[in-house]
Amino acid sequence: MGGKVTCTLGEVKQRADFIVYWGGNPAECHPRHFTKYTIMQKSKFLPRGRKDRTMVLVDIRETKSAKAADIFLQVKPGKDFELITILRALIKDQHVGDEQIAETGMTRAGLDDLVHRMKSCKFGVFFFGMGLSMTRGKHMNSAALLTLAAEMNAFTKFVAMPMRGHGNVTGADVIMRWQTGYPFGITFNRGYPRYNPGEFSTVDVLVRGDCDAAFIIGADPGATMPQPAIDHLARIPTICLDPHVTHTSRLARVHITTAAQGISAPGTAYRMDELPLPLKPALKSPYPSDEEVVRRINEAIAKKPFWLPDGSQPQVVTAIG
Amino acid sequence: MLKITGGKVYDPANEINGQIKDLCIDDNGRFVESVSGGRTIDATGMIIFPGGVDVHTHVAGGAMNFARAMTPEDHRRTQAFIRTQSRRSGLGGMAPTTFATGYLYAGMGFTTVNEAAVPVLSARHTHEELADIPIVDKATLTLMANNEIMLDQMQAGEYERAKNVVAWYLWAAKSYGVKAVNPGGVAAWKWGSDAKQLNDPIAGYSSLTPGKIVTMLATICDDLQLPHPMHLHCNNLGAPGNISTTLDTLKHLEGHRAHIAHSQYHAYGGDDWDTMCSATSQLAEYFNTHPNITTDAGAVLFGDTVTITADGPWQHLLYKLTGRKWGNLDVENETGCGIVPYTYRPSNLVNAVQWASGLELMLLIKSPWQVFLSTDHPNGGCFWRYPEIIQLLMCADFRKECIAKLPDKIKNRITLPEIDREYTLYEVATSMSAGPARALGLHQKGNLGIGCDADLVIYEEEIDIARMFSHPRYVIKAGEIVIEDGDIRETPHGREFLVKPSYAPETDEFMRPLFEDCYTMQFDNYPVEIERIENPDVRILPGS
Amino acid sequence: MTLQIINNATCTFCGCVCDDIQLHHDEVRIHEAKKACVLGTAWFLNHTAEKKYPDALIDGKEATVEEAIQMAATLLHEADMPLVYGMSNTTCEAQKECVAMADILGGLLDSHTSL
Amino acid sequence: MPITLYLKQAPAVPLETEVLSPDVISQLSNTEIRKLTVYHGKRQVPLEEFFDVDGEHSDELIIHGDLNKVRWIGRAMSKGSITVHGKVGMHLGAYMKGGRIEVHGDASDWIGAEMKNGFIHVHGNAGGQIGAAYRGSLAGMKNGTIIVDGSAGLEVGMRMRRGTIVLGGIARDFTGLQMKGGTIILMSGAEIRTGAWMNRGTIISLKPLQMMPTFAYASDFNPMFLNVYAKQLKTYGVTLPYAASAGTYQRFAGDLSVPGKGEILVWQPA
Repeated sequence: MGGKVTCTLGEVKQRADFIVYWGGNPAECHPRHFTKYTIMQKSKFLPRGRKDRTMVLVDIRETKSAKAADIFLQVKPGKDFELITILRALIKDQHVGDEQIAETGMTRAGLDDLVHRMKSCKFGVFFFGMGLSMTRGKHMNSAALLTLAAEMNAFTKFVAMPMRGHGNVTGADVIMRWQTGYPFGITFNRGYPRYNPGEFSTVDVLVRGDCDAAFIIGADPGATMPQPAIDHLARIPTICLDPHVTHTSRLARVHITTAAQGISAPGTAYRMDELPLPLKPALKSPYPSDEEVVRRINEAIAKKPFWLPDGSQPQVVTAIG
Repeated sequence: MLKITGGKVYDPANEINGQIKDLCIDDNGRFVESVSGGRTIDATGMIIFPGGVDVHTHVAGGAMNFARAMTPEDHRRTQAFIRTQSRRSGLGGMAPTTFATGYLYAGMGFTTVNEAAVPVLSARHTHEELADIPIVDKATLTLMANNEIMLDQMQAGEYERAKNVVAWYLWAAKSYGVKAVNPGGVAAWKWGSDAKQLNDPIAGYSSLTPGKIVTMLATICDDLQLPHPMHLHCNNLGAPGNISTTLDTLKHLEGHRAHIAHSQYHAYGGDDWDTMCSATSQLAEYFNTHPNITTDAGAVLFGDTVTITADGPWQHLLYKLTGRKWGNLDVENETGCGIVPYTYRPSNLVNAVQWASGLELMLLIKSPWQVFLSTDHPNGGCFWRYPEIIQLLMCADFRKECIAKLPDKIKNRITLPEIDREYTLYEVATSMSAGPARALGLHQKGNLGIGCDADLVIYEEEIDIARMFSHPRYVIKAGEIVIEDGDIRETPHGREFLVKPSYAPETDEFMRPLFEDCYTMQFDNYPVEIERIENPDVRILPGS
Repeated sequence: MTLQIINNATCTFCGCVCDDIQLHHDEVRIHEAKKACVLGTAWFLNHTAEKKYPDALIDGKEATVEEAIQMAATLLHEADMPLVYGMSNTTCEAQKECVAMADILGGLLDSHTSL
Repeated sequence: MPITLYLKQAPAVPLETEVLSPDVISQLSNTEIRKLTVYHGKRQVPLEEFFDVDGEHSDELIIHGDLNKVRWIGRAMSKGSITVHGKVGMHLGAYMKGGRIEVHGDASDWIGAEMKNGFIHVHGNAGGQIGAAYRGSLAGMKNGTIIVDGSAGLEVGMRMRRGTIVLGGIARDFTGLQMKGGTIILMSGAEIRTGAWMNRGTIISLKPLQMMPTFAYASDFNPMFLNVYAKQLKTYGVTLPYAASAGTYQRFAGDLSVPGKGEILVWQPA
């Protein structure tokens, strides 16, 4: 079944002698990743730093990050899942045909070399970006790489980590997990959390028109989502909190300007490896923080009649094993 | 103010064994001699225990939160706590959500829990989760035995420095004590290796052995005068024949206080999985002659659970054995953890031995002041199944029925069938409350005496022991009725216990360069701010 | 004019969340973000403490924060299936309030992760 | 006399109606049926707010209307039948244990998810995750039959353990993902990644497939079991060719990455 095998970034800094970036362009999207956490760092286990580490970049095009890589592997667009699945077979000494390998844009020699390096390193890591997780196959592409990393532990130490973008999206994930058990894609309409990505995930919900009001915070779906989703947001009462007046604000019934996190609002943010860090705002904002505004809205909601009629218990929809 | 009259009181800390006694609670949530006014609960015919204290559980932090993400299938089938006007929703099960954790613990009369494995680096996260666990009071233990900065000091023979480093970390983590997991083994796992022999140097070190770490860390805990001694998860967990490792470890603890975590997992004989058997009588014998050491059972219950431990190598083995999901999270410089969903089956001989071993330890160790109720939640089973264990301890006939369902081959591998001992209510109250509270050094807990925290549980006496312990009539936390007739009445915020040990002032500057070498966050951002702890109860330790 | 300095500040622009930034500011504007990358520098320097936007808008018209809060609560409370979404560019403290909001509303809750 | 329900008002948000199952309804009077609780988003409302109900005391349900926002019809049903005239929403027949569901129209995602047994026939198109495992579950459908005349979406039969899925139209990506057993029959083929990570089980396609690179061509053959299978499928109106005179099946084994012992059979007309 595989699973998820990961670590904090300091482990990579200290130990990783084999670093693969897959479908990501850290040089331009996470500029300090190389210098602060990965290839450029020296450590007691890798005293020569860059010289003691090998970096591989797998992507559909030669981005700026390729310059930093020892090996660049250009995978054909839409073939990441196939390539990772081939690697899963190759590490187990299963035969895969040359023609099949060629369809992914690779050569047998190239993959043999990659597998050899993967197996002979002391500590390997896959970092994967949106080039993997947002292309055809989506979460299955990420699952493929996570599984490959887990399976590599039969040979050596290997971990995998998503290169999360967007500031504190990791924090949302972590908090939802401890408060609801699930990382995203949740409904509380039966009075307790249920989870089903595809059913309760926002793009799907909006495109199908499944919600009749929306509260948007720390995101601008009005600028980034497919048009049918944006159309639905404009149709229903939408409330938007943002430090700026955004595309979403313009289609919303209510916009409230808030202080920017880490600039003028204090608090906590989670790093991509799920470490929480304190924020130290430099400026004082003329606007209230998100935390304050959402809390005040919650207090206002709490004063209204509770949605579950007194004494009623919604039916729980449990799985039937 | 609250007065509870007429109940049969089991208060082992004050040697009260079923006497009828009135209890009075003041507005500060403490027991007092008398009160005037306020509510009176007539507990005539009912049984009164001090609120349960879980000495060893995993309820919050990076590893537990990882387990939640890995087990959506369990969330779907488990108990759901429905939102009310005032109470947050939640999900129970193998890896309950924070709110549900509080409801479930309180629901079976537990009012204090000790989260037994916190890496300093995820301490900030853990405290945030603990703040979202309502009702119960909490403490955390910091994982130290694989911390490379500390290990380097030990390797260099710098005892004082090592001690300062430990003290520095405890305060940085806002923690209550020291947890040692598989000393040296997790550090070795980071190279895909393990540490199984106490006297062999660990991977990456020339002369430092697990045995030396055990002795030094126990000494440090004693010297820092921590209220709870070193809390040790021995090397070689879960492996057939590991009793020799465990006994060897105990030898390294001679003359020290220590708490051995989940000893069931460390009490096996045999040479391999085919010959594995219980070796609990040897271990129990050790405890019976060494009152300086306490332990918790780490009992196993049949059924589904998810195993979470800082013991990464063991988890990789378990993943290979089960072929199911596997999560692993290594934490820089400090530790790591592994997560594998697992089903204990009575038909599986190894599982059957584990099930019997946990109960044997609780029955063979004579003093309930030394062995405490635990499943190492969620590793051996979920904490909300403790009442099932109590039933097994109190009813020899029920135990025999359960043994009869095990495979025939179990004979000669376990000693449980020969044990007739039945726990009394007094012993149960000791093992689930007074004993663990004393071992934790929480003298205001597990104690119905004047001045102590008014945490107690009132049961309606029933023949069905498991039912009785899972359905208290009242649970009272700090004088507030939180559970009444099975309903959650109030969800107050609990306190968090932590210690402030003293360390040499130059420790900060000593730590800084070492820290910057191996960590990726700023030294100054690393310690958890005391303001983040909800209702901190800080014990300042005497200077050394 | 001398600038004030904040050490070990944390940048939340990308998932790296670097916490070693030194910010030089005059209370209105951050003038320098030492150690920050190009993206982080732009992030820090583009914000000001000036009031560039109205406090709140209801149906495109300026409103007070309190009015907007009451309006938001009413609209969300009336809905049969309200959605709480986003939470990328905000603090954990606000995120916790968002989960609480979905919980008390009986609504949908989702983050950018689902995209 | 079957019980007939007519959707009288389109729900604005999803309507969850797991009570629309013979197991719940068969013993109830008309009034009791009308009073059953359904969930319009978070609102608990009586069934009659959305449906007119004719009949009572029957384990045959006939439902009319555009039900594409109506979810969980036939959840965990073990007996009787449900016939839908119109579109139907998600989770139709999920966890089903027995009985029949027939849809004269299109169905949405997750139909027959984790079903144990029973029969579902969708005459129109269906969505994704047919007979699949929900997130995190180890196994999808454990037995039973699902027939979709039209096309289907992603991840059909994901982690299914036993049972049969027949798709008349084309399926999208990841058909038979991580399959553990059972049979998927693709009358019109599928897009990509068919059989990815499959462990055991059989996928039969009557149209050429783009194979995963980790499937190995094994042989051409006309397996005996297909005769038996074809006869059984005939009763559902599905024609599976098997005569050697008409052609052969190319057999591919995989997924090597697991490494699995599944097979994909691709029909090659003579």
